[in-house]
Amino acid sequence: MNKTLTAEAMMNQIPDGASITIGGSSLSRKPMALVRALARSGRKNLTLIVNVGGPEVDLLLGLGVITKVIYAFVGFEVMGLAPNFRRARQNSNVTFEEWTEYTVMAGLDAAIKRVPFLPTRAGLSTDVLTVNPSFRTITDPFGGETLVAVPAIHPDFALIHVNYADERGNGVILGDGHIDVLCAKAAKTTFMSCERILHGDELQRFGRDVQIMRIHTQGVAELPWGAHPTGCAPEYRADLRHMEEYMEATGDLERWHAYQDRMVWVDHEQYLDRMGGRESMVSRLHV
Amino acid sequence: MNKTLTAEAMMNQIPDGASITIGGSSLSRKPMALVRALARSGRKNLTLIVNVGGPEVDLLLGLGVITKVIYAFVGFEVMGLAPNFRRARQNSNVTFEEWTEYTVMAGLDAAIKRVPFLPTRAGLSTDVLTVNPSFRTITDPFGGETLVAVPAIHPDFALIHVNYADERGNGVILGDGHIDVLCAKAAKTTFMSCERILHGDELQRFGRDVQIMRIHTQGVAELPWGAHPTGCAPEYRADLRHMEEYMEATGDLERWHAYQDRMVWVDHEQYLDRMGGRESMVSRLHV
Amino acid sequence: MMEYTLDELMIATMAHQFSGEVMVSSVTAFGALAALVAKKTHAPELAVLATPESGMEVTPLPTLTLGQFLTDVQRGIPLTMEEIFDAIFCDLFRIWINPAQIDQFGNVNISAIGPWQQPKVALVGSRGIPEDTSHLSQIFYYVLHHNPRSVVSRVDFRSGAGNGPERDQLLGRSGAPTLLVTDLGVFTFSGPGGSMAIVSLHPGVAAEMVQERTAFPIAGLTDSFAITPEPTTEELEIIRTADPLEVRKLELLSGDKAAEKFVAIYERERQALHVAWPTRSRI
Amino acid sequence: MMEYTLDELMIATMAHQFSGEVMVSSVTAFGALAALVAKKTHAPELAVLATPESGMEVTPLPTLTLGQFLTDVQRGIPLTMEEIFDAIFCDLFRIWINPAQIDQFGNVNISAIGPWQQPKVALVGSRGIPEDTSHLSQIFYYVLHHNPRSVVSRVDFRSGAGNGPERDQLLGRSGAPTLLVTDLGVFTFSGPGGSMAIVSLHPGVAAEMVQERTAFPIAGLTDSFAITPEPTTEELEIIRTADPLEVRKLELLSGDKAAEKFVAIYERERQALHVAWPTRSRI
Repeated sequence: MNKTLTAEAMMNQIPDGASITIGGSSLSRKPMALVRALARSGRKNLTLIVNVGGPEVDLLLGLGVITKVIYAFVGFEVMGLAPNFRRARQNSNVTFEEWTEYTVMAGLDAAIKRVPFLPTRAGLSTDVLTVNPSFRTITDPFGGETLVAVPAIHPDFALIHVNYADERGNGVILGDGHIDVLCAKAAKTTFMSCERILHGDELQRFGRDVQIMRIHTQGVAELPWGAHPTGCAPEYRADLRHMEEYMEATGDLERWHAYQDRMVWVDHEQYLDRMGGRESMVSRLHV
Repeated sequence: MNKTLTAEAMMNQIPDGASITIGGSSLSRKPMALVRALARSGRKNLTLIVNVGGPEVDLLLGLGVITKVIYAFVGFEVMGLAPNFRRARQNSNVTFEEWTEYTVMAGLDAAIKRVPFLPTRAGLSTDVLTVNPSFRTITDPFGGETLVAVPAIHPDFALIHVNYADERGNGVILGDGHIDVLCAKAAKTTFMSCERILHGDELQRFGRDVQIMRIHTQGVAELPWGAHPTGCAPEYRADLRHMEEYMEATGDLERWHAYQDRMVWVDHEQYLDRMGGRESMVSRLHV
Repeated sequence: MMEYTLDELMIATMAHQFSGEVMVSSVTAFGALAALVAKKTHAPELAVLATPESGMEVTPLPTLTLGQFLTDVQRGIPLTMEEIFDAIFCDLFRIWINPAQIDQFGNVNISAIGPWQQPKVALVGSRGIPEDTSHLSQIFYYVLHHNPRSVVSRVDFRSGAGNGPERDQLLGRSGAPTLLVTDLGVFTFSGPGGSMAIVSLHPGVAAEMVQERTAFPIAGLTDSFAITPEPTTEELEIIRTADPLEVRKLELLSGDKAAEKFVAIYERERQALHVAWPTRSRI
Repeated sequence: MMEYTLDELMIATMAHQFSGEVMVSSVTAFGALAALVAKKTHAPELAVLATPESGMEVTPLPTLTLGQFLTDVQRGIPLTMEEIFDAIFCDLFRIWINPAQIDQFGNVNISAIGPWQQPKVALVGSRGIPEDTSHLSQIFYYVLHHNPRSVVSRVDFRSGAGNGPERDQLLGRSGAPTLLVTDLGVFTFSGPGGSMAIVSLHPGVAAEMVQERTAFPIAGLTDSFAITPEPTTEELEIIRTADPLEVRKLELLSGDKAAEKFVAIYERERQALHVAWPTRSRI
């Protein structure tokens, strides 16, 4: 049982119009190498589902391949607003659906638990309920309270990046788990990249850090630095200098195309070369 | 911040009529030393809430201090039926409410998530719904499906036994977690016994095996062999020879009183002496 | 052909049903060994568990008390109950369930003999069977003593949902009974109205004997049936190697013999564990 | 009395609000330092987090990128997002939230300036604020630049629920705004109809200045107010020791100065981490 695939082979399985949920959180452990492969694949009309989105949402919006985003947050944490997201929100045909952190989790969890909805108090008395047409309110059958019914979210695909994986598709996450486990379980097909592929016996020694169970994954790719420019604890931190460069590049069309040519329309090895190569990355980013 | 308490001091906080949820599973990691202390405390009219119950339910039923049991299962696994439970079910005034494994978890989780219910398909088309008056069926507001509404379970107290704890109330579980985390979070007050109390710094080195967070616990007691006669992985297995002795003792009133005198109406150190002392227990039960 | 016993025939038959990449419970010795045989022969993708709530990616060693210790000695991947139930809800879980009663429509009972409110014999409670029978696309049952008290016309209590209009309306085919293996034969629930039908009878078993030991008339009893394939040498070797103490035999024994074997296994199983799985260290 | 700066005054003031045994988020430098001051002085029971989704029982070192690395180097207890939200639902979580807008009834906004559908400025999205404002018994806000664009009459979008009839009906007092600390003073929402009222003004701040920089008339403005207590020497020492790179100052700076400091911190913070927390090994 060997589920290793190249990033390109994974993307070949994704059709136009697919819904894709992405793990990680803002500048932490986003599957950026897979996202760049998705960008290169030419797939379009995609729906993205994120909890705390960051550069992955911003990059794909900047490439014009997204028609809908479900999100609780999109931004660059200490770096501020995500420029392409901001532009698209203010002035584009992309459909945005604002959820909240727990309701995204609950929507994925409802899909996993095969129920059409999960109830919560989160969102009551806020405008999230006003602008988000997916939610309903329901009356609890016991005490008559008003609750929000969060509908199940059924992503076609999940993309996640983890520290270690084995060929069978088990994955070790050493830092924050974010919502990656929910993404992997809720999606019909889960593609996972990792810093390093380990032998199964070696992987199993990580105990409860083995958070992704192979029954939920369909493809694994070894892509060291696969989260860059976001961080991957406990190995490397977010590359804020590169994020500055990225943000500047979104400022006008010419710079944005130049950035794409240099950083997106290249394979992963070339990408790492453009970042100065692995040694330089170690010296700048290893913690 | 030191939450260490004797088992007796814990039980002094429990009033007659309290509802108590108990962790572990049948013959695995039941907080038996705490349960025996509860038995000695003289508290009565208690409600027990268990997922997979075992000797703890059986002992307390045999002592006549229980008025209601919420359970998905009560039994002794490979040893067969639990004799006092069987007797009480067939012929007593105790109220039994049969739930299922996931619905007990969902009921506790609903309490934690402060919603009056959680929906599920589990139980549909079974007689659990027929005999259990706590469940309602509801219509999903999206597609009109019929679902079971599992009401929140709000235990007054939780009793759990873990491998290690610190004085602050963080707890390490090395084997199966069973539903202990849910018990600890859902109960108003959680009392935890452990094989050994470690310094906080030492405890934190167990990483994700630290499953009980101190914000959910109100008391900690160091009670080595505190799960006996159930097992506590990875240290000691269930004492099936003692379980045989127990089951025989439930056969008539005289033997049952003798068993109580010998094994219940004694403090924990005496209990271990009656079991042949720690050295003998190590040689018979350590794995 | 090697000699074999009934337990081995049943376990091999049960093994043949497993396929695909799913978590497999090993809560009973029969279920554990069936999973292991399947994984080592035709279904290498199975993710075998140490006990239902414990570790994944283990080689089960049937035991009385050491199920979850396998997670530790084999460095199985620790699971939570939530993981298990998510796998059930996602239809990525398989288990051989051993009910006290099963009826002609595949309803099963582990809760009570007689009326639930005032049972003649209170059993254990429905445990997680309702979850299985509302979510899994394959549900497997086995019964060790096929007789009119275990294979009944109508269960006294539905711990698990069989076929019928209520299921059709509320659950569709999700969680419907797939197969029953008993000491007499192999059965489906594809007869009229989702009723029990014979797939094969074990070597030497006559259709009349099955009818005699069944509390309701079996549909199509006069048809000719296949004979259950005998276990292969490979299957027998896997079973015997993995279960040197013969925990599997316990389920078929009773009385003094069972008690004796029980004690013998209990006293020896720690040693067997350490022989089979010398301790490795964690990272 | 040691000299202090506005950031230190605000952090000490924020610290005074923490009490009890609750998880405390350290998502911003101000919040992290406030939690740390409280834990080291009057509230030792606090369970301080490395970042909201990461480890518990840590000493936060305010950083730009290393929040979750603290879990590793300090052997914090790793948490899941589920743990965090369970703590919120159980009212065992506290956080200082820094909204883009807060209004007279304590509604807050981090989603959009202008109409949500066609924003003038799209912000980040409500994140977990709706969860906080429907479950926590204490909700703390801070605003670094108190002015009519941040302390507004009515937020453009309610990311978090303030006071009013809708809250009363749907949520009761659960998640109601407790306190607001700004660069000018300390405020509650205990005025008429749950509106903003002054608790204290920072040293040197006049009530008129507060009114000028607030987009709505403040109730009881002509009353006499307390002056916010100045930070103690102990508090200042805790803040400065824990934040040697002065990450806290970043939130108040802008333009070239901010950019310069930002780079300086980013280049030096790995070293600061390793000096403060030499690596220990896991079991």
